[in-house]
Parts: sequence; structure tokens; C-alpha cells
Amino acid sequence: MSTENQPATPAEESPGESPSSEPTPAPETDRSPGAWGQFVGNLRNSPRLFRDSVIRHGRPTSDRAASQAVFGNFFLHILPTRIHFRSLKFRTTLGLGVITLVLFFLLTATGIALMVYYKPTTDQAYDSMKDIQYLVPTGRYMRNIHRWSAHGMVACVLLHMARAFYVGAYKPPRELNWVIGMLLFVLTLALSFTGYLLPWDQLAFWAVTIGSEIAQSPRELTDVLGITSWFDPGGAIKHLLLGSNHVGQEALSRFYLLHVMVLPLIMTVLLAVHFWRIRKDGGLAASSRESQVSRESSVQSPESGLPQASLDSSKTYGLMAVVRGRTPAVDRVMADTVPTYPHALFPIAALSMVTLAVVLLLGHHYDAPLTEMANPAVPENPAKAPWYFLGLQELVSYSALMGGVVIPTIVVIGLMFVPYLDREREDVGVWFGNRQGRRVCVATAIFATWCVIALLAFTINVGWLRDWYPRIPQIVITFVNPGTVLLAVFVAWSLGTLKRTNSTRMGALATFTCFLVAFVILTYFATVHRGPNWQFYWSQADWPVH
Amino acid sequence: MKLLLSIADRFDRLPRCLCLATLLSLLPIVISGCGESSATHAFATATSEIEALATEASKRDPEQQVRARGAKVFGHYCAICHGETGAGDGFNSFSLKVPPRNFAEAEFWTTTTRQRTEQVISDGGTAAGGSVLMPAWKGTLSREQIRDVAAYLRLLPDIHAAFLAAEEAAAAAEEAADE
Amino acid sequence: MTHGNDTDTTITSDLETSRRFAKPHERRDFLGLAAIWSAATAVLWGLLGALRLPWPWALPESSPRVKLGPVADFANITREPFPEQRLWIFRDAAGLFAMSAVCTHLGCIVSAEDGGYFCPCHGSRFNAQGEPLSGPAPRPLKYLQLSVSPDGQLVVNQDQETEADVRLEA
Amino acid sequence: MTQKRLWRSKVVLLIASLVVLQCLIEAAYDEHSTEWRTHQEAYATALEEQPRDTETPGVEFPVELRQSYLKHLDLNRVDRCTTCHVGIDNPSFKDAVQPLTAHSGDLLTSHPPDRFGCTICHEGQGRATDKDAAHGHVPHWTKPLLTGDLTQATCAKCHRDDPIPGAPVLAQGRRLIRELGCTGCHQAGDLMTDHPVGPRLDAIGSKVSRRWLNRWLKDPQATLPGATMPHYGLTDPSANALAAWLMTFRDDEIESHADEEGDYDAGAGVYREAQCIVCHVTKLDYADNPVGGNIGPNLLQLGNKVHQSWMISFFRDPHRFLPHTKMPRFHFSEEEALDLSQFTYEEWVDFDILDAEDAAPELPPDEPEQIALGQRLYEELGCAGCHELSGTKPAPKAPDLSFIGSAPLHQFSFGHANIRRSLPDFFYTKMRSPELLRPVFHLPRDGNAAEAIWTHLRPASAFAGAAELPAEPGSGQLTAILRSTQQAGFLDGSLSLPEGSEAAQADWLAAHLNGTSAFNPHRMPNFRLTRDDAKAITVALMSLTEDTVSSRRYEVPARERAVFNPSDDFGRLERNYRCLSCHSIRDSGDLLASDLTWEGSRVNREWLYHYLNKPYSMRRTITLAMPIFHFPDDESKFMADYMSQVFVDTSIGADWYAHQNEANAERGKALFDAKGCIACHQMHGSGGDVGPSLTTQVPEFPHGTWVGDKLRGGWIYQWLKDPQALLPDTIEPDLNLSDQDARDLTAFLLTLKNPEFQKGSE
Repeated sequence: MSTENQPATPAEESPGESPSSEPTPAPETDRSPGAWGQFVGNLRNSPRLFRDSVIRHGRPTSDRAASQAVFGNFFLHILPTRIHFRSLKFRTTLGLGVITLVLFFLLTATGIALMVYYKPTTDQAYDSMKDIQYLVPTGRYMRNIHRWSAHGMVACVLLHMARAFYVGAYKPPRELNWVIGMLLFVLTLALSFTGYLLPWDQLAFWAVTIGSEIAQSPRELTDVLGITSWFDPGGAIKHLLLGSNHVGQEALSRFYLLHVMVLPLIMTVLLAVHFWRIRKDGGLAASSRESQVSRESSVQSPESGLPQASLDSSKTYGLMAVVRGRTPAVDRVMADTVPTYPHALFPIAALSMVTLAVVLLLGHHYDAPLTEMANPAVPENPAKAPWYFLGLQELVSYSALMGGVVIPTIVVIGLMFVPYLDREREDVGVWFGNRQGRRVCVATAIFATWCVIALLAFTINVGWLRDWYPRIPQIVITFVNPGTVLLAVFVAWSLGTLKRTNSTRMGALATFTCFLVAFVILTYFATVHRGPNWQFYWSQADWPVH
Repeated sequence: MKLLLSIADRFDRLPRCLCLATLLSLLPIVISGCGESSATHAFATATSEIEALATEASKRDPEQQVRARGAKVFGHYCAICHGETGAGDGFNSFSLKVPPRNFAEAEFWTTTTRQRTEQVISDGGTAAGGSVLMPAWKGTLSREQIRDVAAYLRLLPDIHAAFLAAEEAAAAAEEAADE
Repeated sequence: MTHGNDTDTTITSDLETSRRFAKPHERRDFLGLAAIWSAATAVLWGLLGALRLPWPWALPESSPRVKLGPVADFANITREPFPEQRLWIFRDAAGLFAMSAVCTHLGCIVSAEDGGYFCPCHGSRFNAQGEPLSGPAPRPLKYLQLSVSPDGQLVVNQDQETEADVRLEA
Repeated sequence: MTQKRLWRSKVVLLIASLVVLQCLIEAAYDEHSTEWRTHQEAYATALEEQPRDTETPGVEFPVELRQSYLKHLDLNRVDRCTTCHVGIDNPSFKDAVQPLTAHSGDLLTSHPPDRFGCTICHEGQGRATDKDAAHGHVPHWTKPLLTGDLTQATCAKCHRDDPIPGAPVLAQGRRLIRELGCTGCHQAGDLMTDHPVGPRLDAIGSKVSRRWLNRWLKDPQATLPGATMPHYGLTDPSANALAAWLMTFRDDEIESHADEEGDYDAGAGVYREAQCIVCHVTKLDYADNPVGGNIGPNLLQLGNKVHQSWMISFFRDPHRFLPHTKMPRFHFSEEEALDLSQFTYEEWVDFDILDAEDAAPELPPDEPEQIALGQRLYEELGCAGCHELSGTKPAPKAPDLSFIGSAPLHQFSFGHANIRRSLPDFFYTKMRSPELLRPVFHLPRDGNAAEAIWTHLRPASAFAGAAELPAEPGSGQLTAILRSTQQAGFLDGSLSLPEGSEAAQADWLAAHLNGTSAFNPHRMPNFRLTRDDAKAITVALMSLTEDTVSSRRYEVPARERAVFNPSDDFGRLERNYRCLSCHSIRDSGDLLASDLTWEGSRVNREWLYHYLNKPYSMRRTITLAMPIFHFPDDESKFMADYMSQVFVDTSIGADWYAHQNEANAERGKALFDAKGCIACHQMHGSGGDVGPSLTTQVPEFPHGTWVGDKLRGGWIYQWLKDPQALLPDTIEPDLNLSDQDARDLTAFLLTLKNPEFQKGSE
């Protein structure tokens, strides 16, 4: 489009509607000839001219203009110009992805703010936390927001993952994005774990001490094999983390580096890829037929930034004459799409604002915890990790190696591989696929719940191997403990479902449901029912008072 | 949500939007209400016996502190002649040619001034035409001590009265016991 | 309200025909405006608030108001140096006053020498009253405000400059 | 459809952003209406209202966050207390309300806040800027604010002296910790005592009566008012068992004196000579107040306690039985000791108690297992911490108190005490009523309830003196447990298990065990301390911390103390006659009698020699005096010489010896009258009785006893110049005499010599 009528378009299209709508400069210049007058006129209009130079057009009124707006705007480029109804339905996404992203931005912002005052040395870290709370304007809020957003982000990532799984969004062509998602999930946990140490208070110190011991737990195995002396992955990892045998200045420096630099960088890159792939894989998971089409099309025209929803049509013509390759056609499918602006942008904005509001309210009314200054001589009891690790901590209390290293690895890798094991294309984009899927999920949920509770009850009341055979070698417990048993049972159940329903999709559903249920119950159990010395208590009221 | 929508449908007039804004601005305050309970804890307000015990000395009001300090000095230096309650009946009073001043009688205090009292204490009886038997204490006592004692002396009538009352009560109890 | 029909007709005509591509209702979208602007203000507010972060309520250093000791101790001095506070306390007939030892050129510490002051950094010279004699120093050495604290101590306020002729009678 | 969704999102966006705005506004408001601003504004207005004298120019008072920044000093702290407590250095705010109140006392002049800050003495959270957090009354702050006397605990961070001037409560606490024998069981840094505080028990069997011992072990304070021995809450069976074992320690030498008879009246004479009443409570006055000293134990009811035979041997040589006693070794002859014992035995006996004991049924003979239990009790209770008894193990180690003041709170079990979870509160409660702090028994949800109760009971059984509980409760466990606990005296015999399930019964039993304080597995006994003593000890314990001040530069070293314990003959005599039980020499000893440090400069050797042989009182109204030791002549000669040569300070009265010829006795006499010395000192039969008489008359004393005969001129001069310098808190007024006056008065006093002995002294 030519430059002189570019700014004119909004004026013509919507005299009344652009935020400020005076007569356009064009007629003005006609009226007052002479460079001087023009200069004066421009000077007078310079604010509006500047605005136009920024926004490049007023508020579009036609879908075409709207699409053009999105298309022409670099920042909105991440979204397609037109977007499918289904994607806008709240229940399709629950807005989890967006919320997570917003939280990530919040964390970055507040994190930078905190870095202004935080001093990553063992003798100053704690004091600087206190100063941030008492001496720094908005410091308290920054810290609280940072803490609550971190918790929120972990939660949202989990839910986002669950949603993506249950609507089958991991299916081709989105396998890779699912894998990236898993990586992001792990990264999120890593970030919150590294951040946990920085306040240098008792909670942090002992949680991280435990964490590093878990990292060392492969020795359980190597010791038994007697090869620790020359092959010691556990020790290596621990030393990599702590830079010494104990949590100290070295550990603090390394965690700081990881938390503020390395991990965020990786995360940003992966996030970019994540979003790019969403576009390239044809937006949100849609019904199988569409996504098949989108598959082919995206192969043919990799860089076409258009909703794949309409590419099955043969009738084509160039919209906005700048797009190569296939373009949207006028037909039923096309009809199901609406311009991204405003139909997608407003919900996104609203969602972000709601997130912001919630976090702000939390940060305003609940201070982030800060316990006594770290004291290596006095262990915290109970030393509980942040809530999302408590499930693991429960498993760890049975066997450090299995609970802390092996099982988590198996779970993560297993989930990563799901898309390559289950390639059925039916019912993509539908929650739980179909009625059978729903039934499987419910059945699995019940079964898993029963298993976990039964196992916990058993271990609490009857005990485990060592209680019966005190002299039993550790190696046995390492391989036979509630954690591993649970894992085995779940694997068995999933395979069983796979066989019974003769559908990989069902098997996958079962697996994931098991994982989810176990995670939730274990987390709850460890949070509420574990007290000092990791003893079982019905409630915190029963804890021995000190 | 329904309600909000119904409002939203007829949203064209801005005043409405303002009303809603104010209406919403109350929301956080409501929430803040629940926030407090967790923020405050009994711990912060509870004071313990030991703390009360430890601070009671410092909490005492100035008048009482003066009185306490004065009583200490009086008991140590003066009571031996002037008597524990200032009635001029200390055990040494009986061997003195000029009996020591009886501070217990209230009318005496109407006849004298505070700084005269202080003068007598610091420069001795002769300073105010009194007996030589009252020594000068300014070499022994600090100005504050002298001021405290002077202040304390003025309380003696009441203290003595209280003492007598206690005596009588005790005596009465004695008799009651005997019968 | 007219539509830009004149620009490439094919599309618009097509678009016109399709019901789904009807223009949004012809009314001024105040709700949208209110939402956008309130959101914008909220974010702006937040940013403005956060901007105060780099200026803490108190700087990590001792207060500029320093107690130099009981006033009585300064009864008979002529010039008393306070290297830690980088200043001198003087007493003349009128009373006490304080002069900063920080060179007014670029903040080096001047040293007292034969009846005047000399800054080693760029060679500024000041006379006994602290007025510049030679060198790049733009203005006389600073005279700092003196006061007496309630408990009878001499207090110098290193942030508070006073006239050269102000004296503290004490 | 889409439009509706669009509207919805717009509305949500609007609402959300308004909420955000609201939050931000609130936040901004909160940050700018902090409590310290209001305090400082109040202070500023108060300053305005104050009448300001004109010549000092008004100093502006900026409202700002104030701090004493001490990181550059190696105190490594930042205290923002002065942000609210702006008035601490402003004397005119002495009576203002907190937080504007001026700091009490003049400590701030010696400890300026901009050099030391506040938290170094008061603890609390210096960096915090709101009240509760700053005072440390929030979770996760281990050192809450110390106020009032508690603050004295922190003096010991830097001040190594003991007692620390200006910290009387701390000093009292430290003294109590030593005297109560806490260090018998606890390690306590520099508070350790060199010998146990209790008497040696080796001949206890031949010393005390069995019934008295039973009563005593059951409740010492009730048996003997003012007893130091704490209350162990022993039940009757355990007290009896312990007594049974102790009675087995006998001594034949003592037994040999059994059924000897002395002369009561002669004994009374010896009693008067020995001035027992100086150290012991020996009678009650009309108001039943004890009369006598508090150095030795209360002697009333002594006859009910000890056997006469033991007294005889004891009077001959107390140190044989009680190596650390303050009681001197008198030179009692055989029959003197016998008579004194007779007197003692008949004088201080409570016949009601005797009758009661006779009326009571005969004690059953002690069974061997009783004796065994007694020994077990003796060891478990840690009696060895305070008593020496040959052939017994040392007391079991109690928690180390050396750094108890900085121990983390969760190490302390608050048990049943419903008190604030803080260190001072714990210590105070531990001092006042330790049984409250006994651990609460939690009945485990899983496993065998009876077993659990049993394992919990076993340690406690020793202290409650359960005659050996069966090792296993056996069948019908709960019933068995109940029965044995009732035997042990934890629970009263009337109780019986309720009907119902095993679990219900277990709960019932556990509840009752928790309910009774007799059931206390702690060794810590109850010292029955007053509130103030408990407070003092609390402060002392709080002061036992690891060094929190990083630099030695703030340390105030302890004053040098010369402990007087020479190995020469005088030292031997001192240890024999225990002079330091009443007198003090340098920094050791008691101030009951005169300070001997400069005795040589004070009195004439001649007078001293005679006084040792025949002590007398210098005041009409007081009959008390030094006991008559019947020193051998060589000993009294030696002591007189030693003191007049060693206990000398040439500086005392040097001025006098230089100028004594200028002195004028007549002027002295005039001064004596003018200054009204007569008000307190006797002279020639007239005058007061506050100070010592100047013309004491002692029949058949072989030497002059007047002031001139006794005192040395230098001393008198020095004394007149500044009495308090020589004897702190003497009530002799300092008359600010000029040198000349002092000389004249001295000269006059030296003329006061007993004329009868003038020739003798020349």
C-alpha cells in the first residue's frame, strides 16, 4: 500500500471511531500552500502524526482491516490473522498457556527488580532479603509477587500439561512441541528449586541440602556394586551442584548463576520454539480431519502464517497480496474463523490482567515466607521441600535413589515418549477423546487413588521390609519399595488397559491419569500428614509442641 | 458472570462504568479482611510473666522511682536516728540530746519548704539553725540522692500512718488469737 | 457511515455477500475503550510505582548528621580535624563553625598547609577562609551546619551547607 | 455468539484492570503511611511545642528512616530502632510515652547508639521497621526484644568482669547459680565451683535421726526453713528407700561417744563464748522471726536432727566431717565439746516432733531391695552433684549450660507449660516449677499402647521411687501398669481402668499420667525460688551465649582479683579458723566483720594481739563480737605480727605522718563538738551508739581500748578525709574536712588513750 493513503485509511473507514479523529492532514495541506504553513500544520498535528506512525492505522472496522492489522503488526505476528471459534472457547484451553506465559514475564520483571538489591553471599544474602522487605520501596511486593508467581507458574504448567494431554494435543504433528513442553516443565521445576536457596534461610538451606543428597543417591547403587571409587555419578552431580560437599558459598553462587542466567536463557529460547511450533503445527489441536490437512499443508508451505482450518479448499486467491502459497478460501471452514483482533486479543488481554490481579492481591496480603537465617548446626524439622516436590520427598523417604532419581526420570522420559508410542489420530482436540476415553480415565483415577492410598496405609501401619527383616541389605529395599511397587502397578495397569481397549490412546490416557493421581495424592499426603522426623500425623495439631 | 454481562450489554454510557469501577474497588478491601487473620498471630501480643517482672521496674512511673530511690537512701543513712518510718524514733534517737526531727507529723511539712529540707540534708542542722547532731551529707550523698530523699521525706506521714494501721491490725489479730 | 468500497472490489464484494463477514454493530464501543484504557493506566501505574525501587528509604551508610562529642569539649580549641567526617571544627571569637575538607573541584581531600589548604589532585589552593586562590577549584570550601543535640552534643550535618559567617555560640 | 464472548472478555479485562489499579493504590498508600512516620511527626510536633532557649538555633527535624549503620564497625548490624524511638537521646522526653521516651539512665553516654546500635544490648530485629517485627515478636526471629532487667543478660557479651557494675540482677543470678549448686550437674562456663555445695555424707548414718532424714528428703524446705536443698517431689516409698541406703554410712569413732552426758550450763557458757549466734539462727524473737546469722544452718530443731554423739566429734574437728564448711575449728577441750553438745541437744529440740515420732509406729526394718533402690535413686537423682559420698559414681551429666543463652528454641521441650515459646520464659518456668516442663506423653497411633506407656514410665519410675517395677507389664498389661504406677505413687489407688476398648483404656491411662506432676522423668528438682531469684537466674542463663560480637575490640576485660590463699603459716591458721567466713581480705571473704586488708595500717599491733585473745564489742548496745578461739599464745602473737607487717598500705595516712606535728588537738576538740560527732559515737559515757564507742571500757582487758590506744593516726586521718573510700557504704558522713581540720581532729582523737595503760604503752 502506498504511503500517503496508508494513514488515510482509518480516517476514511472510521471517522468517529479511531481514539482521536480530527480531519486528516491531507486536506489541510491542500488548503494552506507553502512550506511554512505546511510546517506549522505538521507541527500542530505532530502528536497525531506520531501516533499514526506508531499504530499505522486506526481501529479496523472490517474483518479484512482487522486481519491486516494483526498481520501487519510484528508483535501480534505470533497469532494468525484469523482464528478458529474452537480456539476461542474457554474450555478448549482454559487459558492455561497464556497465564503461564504472563507469570513467566512477571517473574522475569520482578526477578530483575530483586537482583538490584540481592547479594549472593552467605553472610549478606539473608540481610539483603530483610532489607528488600523493610528498606526498599515496593521491595516487599516484588518479592511476594515473585514467590507467588513462581508457585502459580508450576501449578499452571502442570495443568497446562494435563490439558494438552487430555485433548490429545501431543499427537502428530505436535509431538515435538509436547517434548519441548516437557522440557519446559522440568526447567520450571529447576528454576524454582534453584531460586529456593537464594534467601539463605533455614527452609532453603535444608531443602537444598536434602535435594543435593538426593542427587548423590546413585551411590546407593554404586556402593553396592563397589565401583563408587572410580565411577561415582551421584557424587559428580552433587559436586556439580554444590561446588563442595556441603551447601555453602559455592552452592549459593552456582544456584544464583543458574537461577538468574542459565536457566532463564534456555527457557526463553525453548518458549520461543514452543510458540513458533504452535503456529507451524496449525494452531490449537483441532479435530483429526483438519489437523491431517494442516499436516500436509504445513509441509508444503512451511512459512504460511495462516489458520490451517481452511486449507482443504481448492479455491484460492491472495488476501492482502503479500502471502505466497495457499491462502484462505471462502467456505464453511473459513466461516468458522474470526479475526484474531479483537476476538482473540481481548480474551488474552483479559486473562493476563486477571492473572496480574490475582498475583497482586496475593502479594499484597500474604508475605512470602522467610524463616530464621540458615544455620548448618540446627536442622529444620520437618525439613519440607516446596509443595510440588513433596510428592517426590514422600517417595524419597522410601529410597533416595528410586524416589529421587530413577522414578522421576522414568516418568518424565516416559511422558516424553508418549506421542511416539500413541499415534492414533481420532478425536484430537476433544477432552478425553471419546466416551470410552472418559470411562478409562474415570476407571484409572479410581484404581490409582485406591492403589496409592492402600499402599500408604500399608506402609504406615505394617511398615516395610526393614521393619520385618532389620538386617536386610539396602539394595533390596532400593529396588523393592512402595515407590517402585507403585510404578510397577501403574505400568501394568496401563499396559492392561492398552491390551483390553486395544488402543494406544487409551493406554496413554491411563498412564497419564495414574501419574496425575499419584502426584496429587502423594503431594497432599506429604503436605498434610507428614510431621517432624517424617512421622505420620493426622493433622499438624498432633505435632509434638516445642 | 451473568449479572456482569447484563451490565456490560448496556455499557455504552460511561457513568455506569465508573459506578462499576468504584463498586469493584471495594473488592480488594473485602479480601484484605480475610488477609489479616493469617498476618497477625497471638504470639505478637502475648507478654509473659518474666517479661512483666523484668520490665515492671522500668515501667514504674517516675514518682514511684524517686520514692524507691529515696527510701533506699533514707533506710541506709537516716533511719538509724529518724526511725524506719521517720517518726524520729530510731534506736539511736534516745541517746541524742536533741531528739531527731519527727517527719511523720504532717503539719511539720506545712512549715518548711523543699529546698530548705534539701539544704539541711546537705549542709547539716546548723545550716538552718538546727542542732549540730544532724551532720552534713553533701560529701557523702550525690545531689540526686539528696533530692530523692527530700522528696521521700514528704511521703513519710502517709507511710507512717499506714505502718501504724498495720501494727494495730496485727495487734488485733494477736488478741483474737489469744482469746 | 461509508465503507472503503473503492479499494479492491472483488474481496469486499465477496466479503459483503457472506453474512458472517458483516461489520460489527454500528455503535461506539465504549466498553472496549474503557477496558483498554483502564488496563493501560493500571500497567502504567504499576511501572511508575516500580520505578521508585532503586531509591531505598535510607542509604546503606551512616547518617550525615554526626555527633562529634559534648559541646563542652570544644570550649577551647582553635582547629580540630575530624578525618573520618572529612572536616575541621573551628572556634573563633563568635563561636564554632565547621569547614569541609572536600575539594570543591572534584571531591579530593584537601590538606592544611601554611595557613591555607591545598588539594593534591589538581593543585587547587585555598586560603585560611577556604576561598580559592589558584587552581581549578570553582568555589570556596563548604561550610557545614553545626547544631547542638538535645543531649548537649555537637552535631554536624554533612548534607547542610551554611554561610561562611554563621557561628554556633556555645 | 462471538460478539457476546468479546463483550465478556472486555468486561473481564475492565474489572481485572480496575482491581489491579485498586491494589496498586492500596500498596502505594501502605508504603507511605507507615507507623514510624506518624511517630516521627508526633515527635516533631512535640519538639515545636517545647520551650526552646533562644541562643540555640532550632534544628530542623526531617521525617525520614533513621538507622545506626554499624556494618563498617565489625558489629555487622544495622539498627533502625531510632526510626520510631527518636527521642532516646533527648532528656526532655524522659517521661514521654513510648516509642518517643528517652533512654533511662546514662548508659547512652558510655554506649552511644551511633557506635553500638541498640540490638547489641536489647536484641530484637534491628533491620525491621514495623513494631512487632522489630521487637522480634514474630515467628522465625530467634532473639526477641529484651526489656528491663532482662537486658542485663547481654552486658556479658563484652564485659568479662564479674560482677559487672550496673548489672546487679545478672550478678545475683550468677551468684545463685554457684550457691545453689547448679554446677554440680550442669557445665556452666566460668560459673563452675571448685567444691560441691552440699555437706559430705560419709558419716551421715551416725549423724542424723532416721525419721528426720525421711522428712528432710521428702521436703527439705518444710523441714528446715531456708534450706538450700531443692525439692525432688519424692514419694514416701522413694524417700524412705533413699534414707535407708544413706543410713548405712556409719562411723565407729562417733558411735564410741554414744551415751556420754555433759553439763548443760557449762555448755551454755561455751555457746556464748563461741558466739554461735553470729552465724546460726539460734532462737526466735517475740514475733517468731529467726534471730541469728545466716552463714551456718538454722539450729532450731537441731536436737531432732542429729545425734549428740556426732556433735561431740563435730565440735572437736568440724573440718573432718565437712571439709568445706565455714565453721572454724575452735579449741574445745573434751568436756567443753561434751557440754556444748549437751546444751545444743537440749536447747534446740522440738518436743512436739519428738512426741509425734514416739507416737508414730516403729519403722519397719529396711529390706535389702529397699536399700538397693535407695542407691539407684541416689545415683539417678544426681545427689552426687552436691554431696561427696565415698564409693559413689559422679552425678549423671545434665545439659551443658555454657552456651544455653544462644541455643535454638526447638531444643527445649515446653511440655505441659502453657507459656510463650521464648527462652526467658522457658528458663523462668524451669526455675519456678520445672515439673510443668516435663514432656507430654503422646500415645502412639500404631503399635502397642501398653508397651509405649511402659517404656515411657521406666525412667520416671526411679524418681517416683517405684519399688522395682516389673520389667515387663505381662498379660493384662494396662491393668498391671496401673497397679504398679499406683504402688509407685504416681496415681492414687482409688483409680481403676474404665470399661471399654483397649484403646480407650490406654487413652485414659495416658491422660492420667500426663495429668499428675508426681510423674516426672526430669531430674531437675524444684528449688522453690522467689520470683526475683528466678528472674535473676534467668538473666544469668540468658547471658551464657556464644560470642555474638565479632570483634575483641569491644571486650572489657575482667578486673584483676587477688584471691587470698597464702601457703604460709598464716594461711594455714586462716584455713583452720576460717577467718574469711566473717572477715574479708582483698577480694576474698565476707563483709560480716571488719575488712582486714589494711588491718596493719589501721590498728596498733599491741592492741591487736590482746584483742585476738580477748575480743570485745565496741558498742554498748551490741553484745556480739568475735568468738573466743582460745588461740595458743604463739598463734595469736604470730597473727598480730603478720597482720601488722603484711596487711599494710603505706599510702594510707602518709600525709598525716608527714605533717602530724602541725596538728592541734584543741582545735580538734572544738571541731569534734562542732561537727556533732557525738551524735553517733560514745565518749565518756555519753553520745550515740551508731559508730563504735571512742572510749570503750573493757574490764580486765590487758591493754587500752580507747580509740587512741587502738587506731593508728594515719588511719584516722584517712578515714576522716573520706570514709567511703576505705569502707564503701559506711554511714560515717564525709564532712569534706580540710587537711588541717582532719589533722586537728585526728590529733584530738589520738589523745583519747586510756590513762590506766599510759605507762604500759610507753
